[in-house]
Amino acid sequence: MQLDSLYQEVILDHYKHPQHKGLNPTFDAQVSHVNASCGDEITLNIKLENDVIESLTWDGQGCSISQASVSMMTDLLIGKTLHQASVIVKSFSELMASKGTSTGDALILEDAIAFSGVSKFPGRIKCSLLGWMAFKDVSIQAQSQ
Amino acid sequence: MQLDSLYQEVILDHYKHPQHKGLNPTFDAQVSHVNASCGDEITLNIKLENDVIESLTWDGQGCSISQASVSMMTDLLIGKTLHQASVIVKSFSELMASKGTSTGDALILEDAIAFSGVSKFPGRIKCSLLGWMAFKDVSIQAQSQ
Amino acid sequence: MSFSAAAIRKDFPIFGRTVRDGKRLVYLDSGATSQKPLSAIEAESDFYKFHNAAAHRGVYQLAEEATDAYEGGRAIVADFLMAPGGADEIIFTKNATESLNLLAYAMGNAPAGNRFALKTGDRIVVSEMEHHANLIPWQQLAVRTGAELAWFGVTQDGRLDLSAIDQIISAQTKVVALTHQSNVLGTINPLAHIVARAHEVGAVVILDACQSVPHMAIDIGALDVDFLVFSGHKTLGPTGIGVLWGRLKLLDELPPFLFGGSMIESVTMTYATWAPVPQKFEAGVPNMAQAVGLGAALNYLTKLGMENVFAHELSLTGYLLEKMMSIPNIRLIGPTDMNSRGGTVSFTVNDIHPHDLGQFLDSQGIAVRTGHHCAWPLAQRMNVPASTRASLYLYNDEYDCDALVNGIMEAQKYFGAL
Amino acid sequence: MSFSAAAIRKDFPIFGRTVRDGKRLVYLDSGATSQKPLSAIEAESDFYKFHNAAAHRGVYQLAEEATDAYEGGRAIVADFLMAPGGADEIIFTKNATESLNLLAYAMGNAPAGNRFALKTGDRIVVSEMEHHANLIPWQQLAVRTGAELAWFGVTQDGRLDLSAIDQIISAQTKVVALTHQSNVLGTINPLAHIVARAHEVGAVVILDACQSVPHMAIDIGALDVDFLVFSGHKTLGPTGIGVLWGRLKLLDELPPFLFGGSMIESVTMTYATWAPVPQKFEAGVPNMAQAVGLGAALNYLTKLGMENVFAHELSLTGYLLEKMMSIPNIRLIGPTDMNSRGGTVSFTVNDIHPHDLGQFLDSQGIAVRTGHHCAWPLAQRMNVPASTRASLYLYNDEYDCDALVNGIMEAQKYFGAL
Ligand SMILES: Cc1ncc(COP(=O)(O)O)c(C=O)c1O
Ligand SMILES: Cc1ncc(COP(=O)(O)O)c(C=O)c1O
Repeated sequence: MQLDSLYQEVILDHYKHPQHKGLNPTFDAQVSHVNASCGDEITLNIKLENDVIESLTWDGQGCSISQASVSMMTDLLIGKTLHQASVIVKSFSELMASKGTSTGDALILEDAIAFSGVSKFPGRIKCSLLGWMAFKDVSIQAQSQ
Repeated sequence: MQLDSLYQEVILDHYKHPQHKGLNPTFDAQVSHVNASCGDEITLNIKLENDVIESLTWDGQGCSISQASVSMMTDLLIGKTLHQASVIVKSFSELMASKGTSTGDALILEDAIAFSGVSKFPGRIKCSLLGWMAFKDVSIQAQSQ
Repeated sequence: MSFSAAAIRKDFPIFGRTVRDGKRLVYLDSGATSQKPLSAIEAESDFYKFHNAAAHRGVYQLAEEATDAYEGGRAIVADFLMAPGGADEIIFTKNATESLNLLAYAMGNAPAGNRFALKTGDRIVVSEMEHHANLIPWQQLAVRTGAELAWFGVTQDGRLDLSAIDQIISAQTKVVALTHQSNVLGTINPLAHIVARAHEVGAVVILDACQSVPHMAIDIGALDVDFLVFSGHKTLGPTGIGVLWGRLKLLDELPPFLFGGSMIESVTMTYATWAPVPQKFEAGVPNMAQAVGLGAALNYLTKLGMENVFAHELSLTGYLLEKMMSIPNIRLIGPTDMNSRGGTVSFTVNDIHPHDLGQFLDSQGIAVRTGHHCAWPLAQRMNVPASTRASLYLYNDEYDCDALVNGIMEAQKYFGAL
Repeated sequence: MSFSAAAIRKDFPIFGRTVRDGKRLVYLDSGATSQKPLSAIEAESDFYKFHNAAAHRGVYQLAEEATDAYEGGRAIVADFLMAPGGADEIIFTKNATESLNLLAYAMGNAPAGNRFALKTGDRIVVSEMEHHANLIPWQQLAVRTGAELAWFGVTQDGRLDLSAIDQIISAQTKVVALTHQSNVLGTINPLAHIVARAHEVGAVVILDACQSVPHMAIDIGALDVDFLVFSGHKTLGPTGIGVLWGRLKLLDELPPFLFGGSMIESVTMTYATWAPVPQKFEAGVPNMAQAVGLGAALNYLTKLGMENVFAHELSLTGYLLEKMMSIPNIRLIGPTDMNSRGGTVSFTVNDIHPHDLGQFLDSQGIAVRTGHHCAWPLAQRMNVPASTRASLYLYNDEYDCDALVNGIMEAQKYFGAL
């Protein structure tokens, strides 16, 4: 069943057990992004230690894809430098634009290569990018402080 | 040739030799009507003697149909009572709405039955009615003075 | 006449195809846009193939034919709505959204003294169940003119709260803009009382009939509203066409909205005057082929009989509601009985996010809508940021309803642990 | 590649019919609306038959297909215009008239501080050869904002009078709205000089490209204008669709026009925020099938090559002009040479009223336009209350030109004594 390529085990896992959910009260920058077409929303905040992402926490509501994606993203990015993070974000964005033709770089994306199936569903790409767009935004804001 | 049913001899005659063209400087009411889709325009004024149309003169520019129609109309209506005029106007309007199915009431419309051919050309009905609409308007204005 | 959805489906080419690897198309999103019968599709393409020219603008045969075809569409719409003033009361727009914006902008253009001119202290009344298209234009008009926006609330069971009607439709109210049938709840609003109160204070009533014109017989004279809008694409017709109906006298007084060719009487470099209604509101070369297609679509409905269409949908909705309510952990958003409601059914299932439910249903060939359905304030009011919506139309049948119910129960298994 | 109008005509179903008792259709009114190739007609009807659903709004297969089809149309338009910022710079409207009104109303919505906000002392510049669609919206915006309307005059031979360009495009000028090619005179306006001066004073340039996009290759980046509009129906495409192109940065700053579904980011009962461009400007269910049809029409043109289309029209126009000037008592309205002009030829013949001439030509199967061609101030300027217009396109050939010339001479005989 094609649906299983969308709802991979690891995605549903993150949905049921979201990581780093609950906003850290201390942060350098905080943003809220919504997906206007379905009402999903995510608030994300970041704390930097020099160039390193010390804390990345979030709250929100939405579908399994948007919630699992932001959960996995926080797992991936915490502890990375902003430069390392930007490489990961770029790799994930490319995976989502691949329309199912790419399986993703497991060295960079780790578990998040599970989203390669999502890239075949044009209606869900926005969902999986919601958290990542918020990260781009919040990291710029944190740096410009 | 079907065109000849539109451009009847008597219509082209009136176009070349318009009757009552040139505005009478004394009048009870005066109106200007335009046909926005082709730019034709007619100014019409009226002078009543009690209930009788004593003078009905006009000026304007436009196609053969609009000009011949107003010319014939003035010929027909001058000297008539307003009630008689309204019967003639009604008869002419009905003829124009007939889509070529009526030949017109020669007793009422006299030469203007030549316009029965025009009623087959939907694009020209507005032209032939321009003067008559102006008459409806100017006669109401003259009465309300 | 016996009404057969199966026979009707044969008239719609799209039901000849399958989705998701050979599955029957279970189309339950007619509230967003309807499918089209071949007769409407071909009316539009035949216009291009045989009669295409600029209506109202040429002296040649094709232009006459195009004008007849376009004005013929207008006459069909007038008959369909039983417009008391005939075809001159019908204005073609691009969709219902434009129709509503037309009204709001035209009122904003009204000079002081015009009956539509709004000022500080005046009031515009809407409701909490409006589609964004019948809310934001009025928010904006209120900001521009200084008028105040007020609204009817919605009760927990999805009905208009009319308990304070005489306060909400105050003496200062100039406009009451209301949906006929909610595109989320399925609720059909009780108009008589509201219209009577609006007219008592001298307000005009604007009816958003997007979700009623496609589904029930409309007699505008009987409704006694002042303006009405709907969309062609939800009424078996083409995309790119909407309708604004208004009382002739009011359309005469209303200033124009879009400016350009065909809507003028005379023009100089600094000044212009306007053509009579309906031309005054139709600037530029019109959506001729779409008006022709819409005419054919309405003729298709008329031939079936709108009473029959409505009866079919009501009976199907009753069937669906009963089956749905037997599913555990389902919450219906909107009336659960058949009293004053149409065939739009919104719901949530367990904690399954509507987007995920919709995706699962799609894998079964079932097309539903998920999200806030362009009625975000209503979603907030009902405390459901997103829901799933199934909306029925003449081509749906019990098989479709059963497929939905089964699909929901399968989804519960698939996302079982959630 | 050899360019054959005869072969092209075979792609257009309408040329399979005859008019006025079996006469060949000599269609010389493409300036009003063009005919449509079968590929564009079928792209539109195939959308309804196989892929119809509400774009951007559903999670199911049909909705994905509809979204792809609609956005595919947008990408084709962006390529056709060589839009520097890509598909996000393309906004679909219902016709060019709406595109121009969108700009004027959106500027009218701009709050103080926004670069598009106009106030007393600001200036909007147009020309005396504008179509009503590119004149009246600016007249109205000027009245609403207190800005002043100024314009370029037209010379006796039908060219823009640019002698006072530095005074007319004054330091106060915020908007210059100009036609690329006159729909009456055929004149192609010299943009480089005007655009440079406009940008020098910080004004935006809006190009009405209704009569150029269908006929010549456009490279928006090279034109260096800020906004551009055209109509689908004049470009071999469906009715009910127009285009607005704008620089992405400017579209970002421009406030929205129509309010409703799909153009929002978030909504409460009293307040709304907007989606990013292009959605911000596309409220309601869009004209999806028409965008698909327009895409197919532009693909048809691209396959032929716009350079070839333009070359064909220029050579045909030269042919026609030469023949026309040999007719006694004909007066051409507009340039009589081929320097910077396209295939639109307006004229008067003796004292024969254009309406009568057009009627006569119709009886010969020849379709021309008569009247003021929605450019009344230009008619006044040229001192011809009405004229007859023949406009050429890719499917016309020398036979059509000969038919027109013969028809005019026959008409002179028919109305001989006039
Ligand atoms: C130069 C020009 N501008 C604007 C328009 C308006 O286009 P539309 O009627 O398709 O909106 C036209 C055509 O009518 C035109 O020729
Ligand atoms: C109740 C209601 N009003 C307005 C609209 C807007 O219609 P459209 O998008 O066709 O303009 C819709 C449909 O989307 C609707 O359901």
